[in-house]
Amino acid sequence: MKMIIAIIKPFKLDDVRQALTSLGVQGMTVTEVKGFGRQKGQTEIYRGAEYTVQFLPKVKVEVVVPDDMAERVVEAVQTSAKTEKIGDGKIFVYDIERAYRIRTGDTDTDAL
Amino acid sequence: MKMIIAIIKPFKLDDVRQALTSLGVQGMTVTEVKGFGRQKGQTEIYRGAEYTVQFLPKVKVEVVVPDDMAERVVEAVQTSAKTEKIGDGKIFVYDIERAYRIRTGDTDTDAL
Amino acid sequence: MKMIIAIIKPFKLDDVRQALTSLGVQGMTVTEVKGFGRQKGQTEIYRGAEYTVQFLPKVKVEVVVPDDMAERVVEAVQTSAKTEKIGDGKIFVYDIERAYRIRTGDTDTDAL
Amino acid sequence: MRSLLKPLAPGGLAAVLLPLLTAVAFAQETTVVEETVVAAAPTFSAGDTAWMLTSTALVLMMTIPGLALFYCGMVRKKNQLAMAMQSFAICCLVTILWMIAGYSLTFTDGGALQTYIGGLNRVLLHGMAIDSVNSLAATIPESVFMMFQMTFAIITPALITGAFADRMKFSALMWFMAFWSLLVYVPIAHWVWGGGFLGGAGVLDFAGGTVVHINAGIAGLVTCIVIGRRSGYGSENMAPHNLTLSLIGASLLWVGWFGFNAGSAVTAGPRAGMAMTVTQIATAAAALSWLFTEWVVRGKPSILGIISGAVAGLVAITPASGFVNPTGGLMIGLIAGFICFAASVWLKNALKYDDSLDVWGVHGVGGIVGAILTGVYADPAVGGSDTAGNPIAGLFFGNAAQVWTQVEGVIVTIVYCAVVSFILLKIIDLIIGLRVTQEQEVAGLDLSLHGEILH
Amino acid sequence: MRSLLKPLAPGGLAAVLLPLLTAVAFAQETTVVEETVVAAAPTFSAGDTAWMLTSTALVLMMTIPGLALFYCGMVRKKNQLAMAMQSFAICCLVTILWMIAGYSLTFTDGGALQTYIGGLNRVLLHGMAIDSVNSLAATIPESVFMMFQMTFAIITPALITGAFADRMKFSALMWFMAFWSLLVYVPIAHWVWGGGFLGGAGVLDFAGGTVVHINAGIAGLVTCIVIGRRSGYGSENMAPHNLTLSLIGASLLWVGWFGFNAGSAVTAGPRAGMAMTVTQIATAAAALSWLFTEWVVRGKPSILGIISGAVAGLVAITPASGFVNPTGGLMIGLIAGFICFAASVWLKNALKYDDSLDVWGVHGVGGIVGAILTGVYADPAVGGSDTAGNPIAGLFFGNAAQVWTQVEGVIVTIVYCAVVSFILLKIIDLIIGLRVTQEQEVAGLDLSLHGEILH
Amino acid sequence: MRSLLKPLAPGGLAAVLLPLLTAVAFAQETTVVEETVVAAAPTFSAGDTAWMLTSTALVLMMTIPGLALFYCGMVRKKNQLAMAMQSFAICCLVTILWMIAGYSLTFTDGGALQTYIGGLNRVLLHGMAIDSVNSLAATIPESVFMMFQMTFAIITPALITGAFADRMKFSALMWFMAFWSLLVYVPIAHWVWGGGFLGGAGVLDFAGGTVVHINAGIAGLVTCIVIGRRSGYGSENMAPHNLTLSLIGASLLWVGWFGFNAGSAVTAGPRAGMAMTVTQIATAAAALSWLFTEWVVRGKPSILGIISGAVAGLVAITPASGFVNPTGGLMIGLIAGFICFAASVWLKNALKYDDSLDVWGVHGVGGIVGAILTGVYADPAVGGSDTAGNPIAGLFFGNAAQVWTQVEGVIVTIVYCAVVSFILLKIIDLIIGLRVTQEQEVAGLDLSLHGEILH
Ligand SMILES: Nc1ncnc2c1ncn2[C@@H]1O[C@H](COP(=O)(O)OP(=O)(O)O)[C@@H](O)[C@H]1O
Ligand SMILES: Nc1ncnc2c1ncn2[C@@H]1O[C@H](COP(=O)(O)OP(=O)(O)O)[C@@H](O)[C@H]1O
Ligand SMILES: Nc1ncnc2c1ncn2[C@@H]1O[C@H](COP(=O)(O)OP(=O)(O)O)[C@@H](O)[C@H]1O
Repeated sequence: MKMIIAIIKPFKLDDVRQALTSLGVQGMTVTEVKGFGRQKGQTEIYRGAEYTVQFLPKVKVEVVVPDDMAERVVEAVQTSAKTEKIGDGKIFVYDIERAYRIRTGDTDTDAL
Repeated sequence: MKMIIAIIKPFKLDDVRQALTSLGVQGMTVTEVKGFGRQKGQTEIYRGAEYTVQFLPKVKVEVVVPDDMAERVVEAVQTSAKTEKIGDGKIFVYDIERAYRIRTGDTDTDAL
Repeated sequence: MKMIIAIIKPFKLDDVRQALTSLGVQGMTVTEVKGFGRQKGQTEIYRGAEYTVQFLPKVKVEVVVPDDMAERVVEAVQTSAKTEKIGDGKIFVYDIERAYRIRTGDTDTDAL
Repeated sequence: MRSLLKPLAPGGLAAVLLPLLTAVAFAQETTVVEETVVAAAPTFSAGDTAWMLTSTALVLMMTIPGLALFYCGMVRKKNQLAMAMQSFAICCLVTILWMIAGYSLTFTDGGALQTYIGGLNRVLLHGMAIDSVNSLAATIPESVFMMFQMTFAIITPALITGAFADRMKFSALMWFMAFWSLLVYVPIAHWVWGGGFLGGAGVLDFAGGTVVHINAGIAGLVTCIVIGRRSGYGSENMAPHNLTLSLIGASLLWVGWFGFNAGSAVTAGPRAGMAMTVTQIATAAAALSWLFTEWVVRGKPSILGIISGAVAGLVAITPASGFVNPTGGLMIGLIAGFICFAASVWLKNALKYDDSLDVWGVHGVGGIVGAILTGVYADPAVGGSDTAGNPIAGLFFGNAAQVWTQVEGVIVTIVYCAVVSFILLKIIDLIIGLRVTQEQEVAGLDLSLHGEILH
Repeated sequence: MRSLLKPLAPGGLAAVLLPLLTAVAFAQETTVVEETVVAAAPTFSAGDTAWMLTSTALVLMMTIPGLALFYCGMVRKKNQLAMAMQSFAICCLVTILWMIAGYSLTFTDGGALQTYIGGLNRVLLHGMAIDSVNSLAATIPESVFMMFQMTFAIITPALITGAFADRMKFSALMWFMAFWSLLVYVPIAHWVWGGGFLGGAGVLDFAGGTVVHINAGIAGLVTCIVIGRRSGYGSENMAPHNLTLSLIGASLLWVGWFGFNAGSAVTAGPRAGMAMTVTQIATAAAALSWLFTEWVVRGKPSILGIISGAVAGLVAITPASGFVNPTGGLMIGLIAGFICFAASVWLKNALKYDDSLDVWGVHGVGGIVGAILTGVYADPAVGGSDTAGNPIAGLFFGNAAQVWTQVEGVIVTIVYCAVVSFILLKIIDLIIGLRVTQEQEVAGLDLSLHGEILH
Repeated sequence: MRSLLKPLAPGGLAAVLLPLLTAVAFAQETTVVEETVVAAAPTFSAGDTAWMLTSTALVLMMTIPGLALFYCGMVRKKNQLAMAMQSFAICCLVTILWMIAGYSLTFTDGGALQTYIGGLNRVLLHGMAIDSVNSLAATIPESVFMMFQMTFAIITPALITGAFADRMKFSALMWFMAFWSLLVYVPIAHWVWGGGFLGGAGVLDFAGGTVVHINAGIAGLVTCIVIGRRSGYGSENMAPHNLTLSLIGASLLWVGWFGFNAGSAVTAGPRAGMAMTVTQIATAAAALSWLFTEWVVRGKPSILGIISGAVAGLVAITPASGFVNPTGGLMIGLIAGFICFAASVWLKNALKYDDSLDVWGVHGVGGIVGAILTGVYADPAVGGSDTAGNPIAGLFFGNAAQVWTQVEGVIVTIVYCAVVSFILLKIIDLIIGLRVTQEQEVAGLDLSLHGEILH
């Protein structure tokens, strides 16, 4: 199985979720994160001080899928998360050895 | 070493923590996440609108352990996080190449 | 490419970010997490009850870099996050198979 | 059976309330005009009226948003909206009940039954003309007196909600509060203030130590025992989720309490001034007393401690506020702060009931301490004489008997309130069930009962 | 062109306001002394003055922090500071405009134009000496009357901001509100209360159902249509981010409304008492009416529902509060709660305008319901007689004509307000643009307009 | 040595306070009766009393929850409870101290020492009978006057806490505030209002520009310099964590300030009305002045800016509020908004002291601006004449000398307050230490001092 991690713009979450479910993905896990990258944050002002918000709000989507779906999932995220503006985010893929479903004890692709 | 990621129901966190410490696990890292899966969210209502909370609050536990402990850790999480209701969550396991303890510079299993 | 995960003390985030950017790292993703480890939490008191905060606030930094940079990144985090007090945190390293930049479709080291 | 009746809950409440209201409303429509014949135009004091209008606003502010915030900051995040909702909903519900019958049964002449209950003269406020006067407040319009008293009838049931936080069904809550207001609050208020037997027996309760606080405290204790502990009690962390909200709430309670206590003078004169003074002193003394006790005993002075102490002081001075001098206020505060700390921290832990937000520990115990100490510190230089011309004095001013009168008042209230509350709870439990399901409780009442969460 | 003018926005506002102020300020400096010649020392009532000082504070509290909280809890997290900011900024802006010209144009004699607009006697409060009196409030100093009325002029534009939440430029908002206050609020207030043609025609509006609520409701509806829907409307989750804040806000609105309605008696007497009574009853009735309707229709009683209902009740009783008896208050509340529910939930969804926080659904519709029902329930036993000696009565008290008078008042207000608001918006849109960019909207107004966020 | 004494802190405070209280309390018990002999029954004005009771509630609300919220929203999340706690604890502490000695030393006749300090007549409020009167407020009960003044004594030290936010030990804070109240606030209040030499010299300070604001501002500046900067100052992001809380706080300060300024008329009459008017105008003007300055200079109008400006305006108008006309109020507001902006943004950055929440920049500087401009804009048509029959006039009304009198008052206050505050701080630092450890500071005061956090 593959873990696909996508760091995306928060307002794109719904689009990504829909793109994935229409591929047949049954579950995913989402975390609010802060991203630092080429996209520069906006400036906060504050009595006597002014500083740039270095970290911008992003959303991290983690989804584990069988090896043969990985490619399609990456493409679906690519398409649905793109705004073509700087800061759209990244996708990282790596290998997962084992997966378990806690409720039933199912393992590996059965667990997803 | 293995990274074990468990996505569990928030109110099970304390049970999981206890199960792991009683195995001798010394540390872990916990994140509040939102999960999407078979378990369906409840409905929020709101003047003129009604929508389902797609994402349910979950907790992600990350723990890195030596290879030989991995199996036992997975079992401990299985047992302690189970309610046998839908939405109990998943466990994912993968390989970690290197680990370091920042304070001392210890590496690999010494660092855990 | 390597994923480097660093669990650090929150007030060290800025130092770590600077250390990494001065190495030429272009981006990273940060999550607020709660850590459980050797460092013991402080005690919260509350009418008729007293309990120890088991989980301490930590920050997780995730950064993906080309293989040849991994070593230097680990060192930079080591140095910049260290206070030499218990609870300084951990660094975990593992392999990433593929990376994509959503905006452009660039892959692997070009995507970072 | 419960599940069959469950869907009836909202419909049931609505079905009972709305048509009833509509019917009687129209019935009254035609008669209200003829009622406005009043003997002679009374002369109101604009100054007194100004202060009582203000006091009414202040006491309403105690419940919404004061109490709503005080309580909602103390529960877990997932229940905060539901907690605040309860105070708000009770405010609405009791307003209507007070209009329909509460005021009349409490503050009008009950004729032969006057010892036990008031009359029906003012049902639906029928006959309360624009210039009517209630003899209990001769210098202000009756409408203002009725409104001022309404705010007391509102806050009392709202106080109870802290005891069973995080686990009662909203429908059960509404039914319980509706009946409790009419069957417990109304008679006890009549007994003490409306011409009933407790006031007649000389029980001193200036602003509601017995009627409001002991009453709410006992009802809370009974309810939390009947409904049982929160699931996870003792194992899960149930610390207050946002004490800033509670601190705002406690502050608004404090400020609003000036309306409660100084307003109970029903005039803008020296008695109101002295009541305000002793209220302030007792509150500060109790807050410091709790804070320092905790600091010494547990090592840290907590926010929850100082605000709890302040509320304990406010509660304890309430019955005494028109009768004691500043020194009396100081002593009552110091004692109440310490005793309520002990009740909320040690007693509760020892007996293992889950009075979630310490309604019994603070309002019940604080009310009892205050009621009894009123019998100790009442100073005739402040309180003057009763209608029979006897000075209103406590133990320290030569009248030891007053202590016993006070104790009697406390016992009557405790027994009556406990019994009726218990019966009411059992009946409601039987018919629609008191408690949410385990699943709803774990998910949090905000989402499961009201479909709303904090984003 | 817009982008060129954009940087001018703050400078423009400042450039217009500050020098103007400074200039006229100094001009007046030398003349203010000679003005203080007053016929004979008036005798003020300390009681009435006390109540009106208090009422002024209460009504100010309705806007800041009441309305600011009510609204800011209902928007998404990223816009909450900007939302609260708008009420605060409007409070400051209107204060200065009311001082410069608003008060004078509303409440002084306009001579030949009196039917349509007041005079310039009190521009910059010129001539308002310490013991001046306005004949509309004979027992209190003019300064107090001016201040009380100022708080109404403040809240009205602030109410509008809910309709176009999350998408208007702050500079556009300031320009719009400045002109709207002077060109819409001031004339309508003059027509109804200042001696203009609507009051003269017998339109009843005790505390501002027409002047404040219908006016704000219509302006809100027009604005939200002109400016368009929020981006993401219908697809993104736009549920209120923190209903605890909204509940505090609604509570402070409720408490403050005692100043609004009972204060509108301008005396601390029986009429204020009765106004407070009917306000309380109508509010509670409307809150329950909305709550139960929602509970039955949608299955859950929501926090947003009960507080919306309460505000709907407050709005609807406003025009009626000095004229109806408690039964009238009850009926108005029950009806308003239901109708405003329908307007905010069904009507809005059917017509697909994005009145974000239901300014039209609650204030517009509630104000219309209240205005018309005032013509139904007005009871001469409460409202007495008009200056011509005719009893102030509604349909149920034998005067069916009053209903039509009320409807006329409503129509005049709607038409005038809609037309002028529309023109104003179009002009501002042309010159500096009304709406933020799509990017700013997605990032949230807190950061993009004010450079501040919640940490 | 410090570490040995540290555990004594709570015990020490308690050990000093409680037995002292108890002892004197009982001592007084027996004597209070005989004191109640009052010459002739005074005639109180119910209207004035109503307004002063209300004003007292309003000014208390300024500190809790007003100031508590204003400050707690501006610090970082990990210190918010501790910040709010400080205002609450000071409220309790000063209440008791004011009762014990503060009131007596400020407002009773000091005999031979009257120029410098009041007498001991009212220690523990001994002899303040229910119908006593203080000659400074002839129409209301002394209890009300004492309470009203207490709320001023409470807010002044609470204001200081903003300057050293996030780093002082709670025990040190309590000791400092206890002594500061008695050794700095009490004498200065006596000098200006209680019959001391500043009031005698003709210094004008209607509601506390000097006594309250300059005093707190200077104490804040001294404290933040003595205690040093926050660790991480200049490198870590210390932006306000929740400006919604600060906006609520600022709003409640504004509303409550009507009690502060209009209440300082001590009657419900035209002077109160005019004071309310100029307060409103100056506040709005200063808020806009700060907002527009910031908008032009820094490109964005911020929430922190508008609320800071409003508070600056409230501060600056305070000394002037009973003496100037509306135009004067407008000018004072415009000037104060701009100067306080400069002080808080430019001056602070230039000199690099860490006055965390700008107590000096807003209250110190604003108070000085207000005090001096009172000498410029005082208008005899508003302020009338002094006891010697001379019109109370400023520079623009022909009395240039008043400016210098004002400056003298400012200088005396600054010097006395700075010196005594400095000595107090050094002594406390020596004995128990002022500052928390670096570790506590990084962990946040909420958890490390009070054992509580936001969940
Ligand atoms: N090397 C990296 N490792 C981990 N996360 C990264 C890395 N580079 C970027 N990110 C994440 O991706 C987000 C977007 O990156 P950014 O450089 O701003 O724009 P773009 O994706 O268009 O190149 C960042 O905010 C950060 O969260
Ligand atoms: N393929 C997946 N990848 C990552 N996380 C997943 C995946 N499937 C499920 N999850 C996580 O596990 C949680 C539980 O899954 P769900 O399908 O609701 O129930 P169950 O675990 O009982 O099958 C989800 O809320 C989500 O956080
Ligand atoms: N085995 C582990 N797996 C994942 N995270 C860990 C593990 N051990 C420690 N951590 C994380 O590292 C943090 C610091 O660890 P701790 O044992 O307190 O101190 P130190 O790093 O100095 O040994 C913990 O709070 C936790 O977040």
